[in-house]
Amino acid sequence: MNLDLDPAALAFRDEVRGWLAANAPRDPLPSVDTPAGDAAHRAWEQRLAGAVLAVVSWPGRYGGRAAPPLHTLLFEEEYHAAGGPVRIGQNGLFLLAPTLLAHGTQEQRDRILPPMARADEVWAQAWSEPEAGSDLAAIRSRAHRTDGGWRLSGQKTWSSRATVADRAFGLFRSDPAAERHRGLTYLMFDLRAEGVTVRPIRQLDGNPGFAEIFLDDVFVPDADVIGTPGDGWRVAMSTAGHERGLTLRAPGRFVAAAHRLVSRWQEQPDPATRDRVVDAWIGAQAYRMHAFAALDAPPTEASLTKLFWSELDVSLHETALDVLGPHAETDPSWTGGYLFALAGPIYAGTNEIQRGLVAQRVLGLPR
Amino acid sequence: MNLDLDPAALAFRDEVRGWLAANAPRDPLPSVDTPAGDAAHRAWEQRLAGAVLAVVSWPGRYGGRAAPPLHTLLFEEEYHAAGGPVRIGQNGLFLLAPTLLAHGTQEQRDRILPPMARADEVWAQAWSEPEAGSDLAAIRSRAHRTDGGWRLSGQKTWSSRATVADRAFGLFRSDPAAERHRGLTYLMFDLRAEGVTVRPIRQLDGNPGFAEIFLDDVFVPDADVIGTPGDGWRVAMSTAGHERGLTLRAPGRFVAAAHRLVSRWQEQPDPATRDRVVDAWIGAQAYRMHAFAALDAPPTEASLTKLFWSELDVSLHETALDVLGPHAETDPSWTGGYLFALAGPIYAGTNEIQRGLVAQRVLGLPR
Amino acid sequence: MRLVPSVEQTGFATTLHDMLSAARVPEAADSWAEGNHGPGRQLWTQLADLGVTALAIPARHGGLDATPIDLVIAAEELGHHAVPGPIPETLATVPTLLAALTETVPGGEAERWLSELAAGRALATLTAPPWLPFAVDADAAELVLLVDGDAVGTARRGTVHSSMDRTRRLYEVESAGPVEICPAVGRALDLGALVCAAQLLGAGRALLEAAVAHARTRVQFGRAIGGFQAVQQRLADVAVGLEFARPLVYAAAVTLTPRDVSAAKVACSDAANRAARAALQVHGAIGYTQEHGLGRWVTKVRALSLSWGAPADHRARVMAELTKGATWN
Amino acid sequence: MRLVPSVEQTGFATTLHDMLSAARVPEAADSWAEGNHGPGRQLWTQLADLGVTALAIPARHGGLDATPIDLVIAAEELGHHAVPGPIPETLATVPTLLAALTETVPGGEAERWLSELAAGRALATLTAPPWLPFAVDADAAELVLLVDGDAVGTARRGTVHSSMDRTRRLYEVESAGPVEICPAVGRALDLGALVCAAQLLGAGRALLEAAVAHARTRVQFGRAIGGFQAVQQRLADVAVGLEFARPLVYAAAVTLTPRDVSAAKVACSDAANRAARAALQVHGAIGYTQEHGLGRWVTKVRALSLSWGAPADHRARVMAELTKGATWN
Repeated sequence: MNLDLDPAALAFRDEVRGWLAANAPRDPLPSVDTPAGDAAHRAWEQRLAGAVLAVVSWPGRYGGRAAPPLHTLLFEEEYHAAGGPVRIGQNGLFLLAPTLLAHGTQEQRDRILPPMARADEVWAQAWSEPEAGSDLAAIRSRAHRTDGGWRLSGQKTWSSRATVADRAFGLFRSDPAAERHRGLTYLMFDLRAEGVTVRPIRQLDGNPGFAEIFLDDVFVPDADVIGTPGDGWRVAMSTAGHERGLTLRAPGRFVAAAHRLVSRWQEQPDPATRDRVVDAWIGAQAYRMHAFAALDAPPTEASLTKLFWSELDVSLHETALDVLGPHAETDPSWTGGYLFALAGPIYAGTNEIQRGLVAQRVLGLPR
Repeated sequence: MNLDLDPAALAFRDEVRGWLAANAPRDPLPSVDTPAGDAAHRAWEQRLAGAVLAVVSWPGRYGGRAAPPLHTLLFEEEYHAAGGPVRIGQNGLFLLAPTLLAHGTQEQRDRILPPMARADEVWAQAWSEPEAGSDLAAIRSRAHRTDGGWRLSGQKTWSSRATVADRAFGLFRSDPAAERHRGLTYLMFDLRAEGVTVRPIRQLDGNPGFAEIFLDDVFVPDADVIGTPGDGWRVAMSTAGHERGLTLRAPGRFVAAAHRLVSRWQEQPDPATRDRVVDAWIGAQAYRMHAFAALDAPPTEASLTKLFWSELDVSLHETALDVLGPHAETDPSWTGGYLFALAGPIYAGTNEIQRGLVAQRVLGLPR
Repeated sequence: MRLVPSVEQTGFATTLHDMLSAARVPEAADSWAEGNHGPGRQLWTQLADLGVTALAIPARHGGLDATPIDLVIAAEELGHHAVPGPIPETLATVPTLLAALTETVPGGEAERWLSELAAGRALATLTAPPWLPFAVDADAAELVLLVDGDAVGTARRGTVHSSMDRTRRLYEVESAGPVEICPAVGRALDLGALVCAAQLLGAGRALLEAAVAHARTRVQFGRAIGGFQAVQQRLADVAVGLEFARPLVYAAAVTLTPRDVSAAKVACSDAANRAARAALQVHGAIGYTQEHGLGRWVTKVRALSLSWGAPADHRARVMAELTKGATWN
Repeated sequence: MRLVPSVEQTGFATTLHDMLSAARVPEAADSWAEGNHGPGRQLWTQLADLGVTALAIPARHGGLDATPIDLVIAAEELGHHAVPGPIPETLATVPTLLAALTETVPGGEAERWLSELAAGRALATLTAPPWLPFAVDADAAELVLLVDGDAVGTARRGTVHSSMDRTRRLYEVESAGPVEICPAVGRALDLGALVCAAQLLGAGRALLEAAVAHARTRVQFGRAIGGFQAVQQRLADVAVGLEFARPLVYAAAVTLTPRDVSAAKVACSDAANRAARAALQVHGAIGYTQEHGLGRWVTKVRALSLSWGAPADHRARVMAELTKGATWN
């Protein structure tokens, strides 16, 4: 397709493509959730940051180049096409940073964003709790007021990257008398602080992925509250939109996967699987065109987007396994992708909840 | 497959196959919901009855041959394989008759079943009402007590065959003070009685199919109440099971359709549609084997069966349309079958309701 | 590159929607189905008054020289209202063929037909196997063409077939005169398939709107059925399908490549058929009646998805394009 | 023809279920995954004590000469408990091959191996491309065969691959001795595929049971999630899929035709994978952890559905059988 890009966009894309061709690792890095992988991924992020490519959309003072959203999409396409490594800083970059840019103080932005961009500080998210899966408002972890700050107690779970990260962010109940969405405060805390215990959770295939975080009277200074105490729900919702929507699941990721699938199909073209391979490509292309269209349109309900990419990811990988047939079982790139895809319809609000939100918010059906 | 049939079953199957080969109409009869079709279908039923094949499972005194359930399955397989006409009497044969055999008086059986078997009397069902679609308990049509019988008033709808039928059966609210499932009475009435108006409803493709029945103070004698007055819900539920289950959707029907689909595919074998054609055949075969297994097993929840055949019917016909491609649009046998299939997940209790019943009754999930 | 309509284009869609909402389309469609094209032709005159029939026609032949984006915006609205008639044929394919023929054979019949079409005085239809084995509504069209490879000529009606969509009568045709070689056949058919995709998108949207409206008012088991999770989950999936089919239509209107046109046709067929099944299921038996009118969309969606290249044809073409070694942008 | 288990067969399934429920299968599977086969072999000894390993072995070699129906009943229960080890290989395919070889080569090694297998003292595995490109658990098996066309011989282990199912280690193998021509290869592989189908059916049932149990107790938004319609609708579909896959397994056990075995394998793969997705979705994140144990079935179901002939292979075979002009009964 003739993307009809303006000269600046074309120049940017060429720069990214060229830089990745010269710099992206040839071989996969070790798993990001291992010590070796942690170091390798941080080193990679520093190289990206050195080329001012870690966070192209951010203002220059935080490590970006204030590029327009189109450039972010182009960057992601090139990054995934080049098979770039998992972004170890993704929780911070795509979840916390937008919240800080919207609700943080200038002091917080200046203190937190630059080391985040260089992966000097890696962030974990601490949203879920054992009894509050998709029901985020059922949070029980507590923040008690104390001199100059807060003391956190409780348990968080399904925290991605927590085994290797430096810091984490999440919601805590600061007013135990308030119900559900009220009385929650958005706080950042140090994963190496006294009173914090991190326990890794192995995924169903035996690989590490998430972790539990136990908090026992952990001190957090007032400077690490985002927004107003008690107003955490509203603050968090802006981040939740980002999680469901584009930023964690860039179209380039699916386009790259669809192209790999088409190439694999072409090695032994079986007409019986052709249409499903085509559908995977069409789905990725639809998601991509939707993202391009969104640059010129009012924001779409994030639930629509989350439903689309998460179901696309599962069907794309199921198709890949069927294309590979008995050889799929021994191909960790596709089986790993398949298992990862299965988590998509679950996390960041299950797809059942997202469909309810679409029905009620987009279609206007009764609650 | 070696069906391993006993000699009696083999002899029966051969008899049916031979008789149908000699007697089944070569060309389709006119639509059953037209006067010409009405006459042709009644004549056909009389020939079937003459060969004692109309109702093989019924006792001899009503026109059957007391054949075991296996023979009914075999009859249906042969009937559909031979492309036998729609059974004009199906509402009576498959819905009312089981109810009469379970709950009717001997007088009712002797009076009603023999002419039903010969299609001298054709029956329509009168279950639904405009405000009571899948919510059968919301029935508003009334039965007022009067000397020696009842007077019926109200409106019934989605009544199949009502434009050509002689009589109808349905539930009426005999105790207006009772709530929902209580206070309903199961009654039979004459469609040509004073006060009855039948208005045909055209289906979405313009063909006739259903009718509305308006009842204005229609007299019904006590002899035409089935079971105890006020106990109609319980009486009807036995029939509802039959409607959802096997009797209206014999496996032979789907097996015959799947074979037609395989044959059509074979004319221009496109590998891209092969797997879906195979899945249609597997589905029909699964339904068939399930029915054979059911002969030796305790009864299955009828909702499971209804869900399976209705979704199978839709996907089988969608597959057929895709196999035919642009020529499907002008092939009324497949497009008609497709539109008919679309009604399957709706009538006799929508599939949403059936899934709820499976979840609650079979799986034991909370109501 | 813009993949969303401009303010002017959105305004045009609204104007069209308002006109069609007031124009008694269901009655016109019913007459059309019975072979009385009068009310339908009046509707087409109204469409011509708004410029719809002139969109794809060059200015020098009385047309508007509009972009394919304008065309898909109009087509989506025609699909939204289930307007009867040979829409991709009259709005896109035949004008494109004729315009190309005026270049190779100046001063011929093609010029006159372009003016007639632009003014809404004529309808056009065609066959172009394998995508279009039949000429739809050839009894209503003043101009019937037969496309065979890159040869184009006029045709006369032969055997007629009925469709499950009562408003569509499908004609076999035979050649009725000399043929011309036309270099624009590929583009003309792609534009037709794209217009058909946009019609499907609009019809899918109408089906979703009808289902939502019904679900908000229909009470069963003591509450509006739109409050039941089973209904909400299903309609949400329909909304997702339509939301992500639309950008493919706009992208194909920008590029007009075979790959992108086919992707749009596949996605719109799937999304619209999913909408049809869900709408019918949510309506229950009432939607199954001719009287209710939902069937106008249900039957049209299935007919259009099989026409202008069935989904299998377009999927095959997407794969052919993807694997022929071109870049993947 | 009986397509439902007899009272004795149901009793056998219950006995097996009770034994496996008490036998700490999850711990044995975890050890197996880490390469320690001890607890798993103890489990297999218990299975042998119940006669499971002797089912497909002729009485003259110490076996039970049981019917394929007995075999699928046992296999369903092994799948239900996600027992580790080369199940179709040891229970069905290798015994069938060996029994046929004892006819052509009496007094050979095959007889000894049959006794070992019947007694549960040996496990067996094999490769048989294209259905089985790898020999599963060849590190745990005393007997490793290589089937190539109708030639059968012993094999030695080569490169090992890991599976998404942690308990399965997949070995490339190479020939390790002379080969014999075996007339029973087709039947032996069909029996293996059928046993695999039955395992999938049992695993699907376990996944549905786990999802139902979780849905009844897990509270979200103030109520047990099993009361939500979205959960109920999905689990009902799973129940339908399993309900209608089972008769195909029994029918294939009666006929052992390629067509019926392939239909059973396709239906059980689909039903079990649908159960896996639904179970994972109902469990949410907890099901995604190794600790919870649901993943033992989720990963095994996907691995087994790709093994013993992937769904595409079996669908191709069903169509080949349907269109080769045989009768359709």
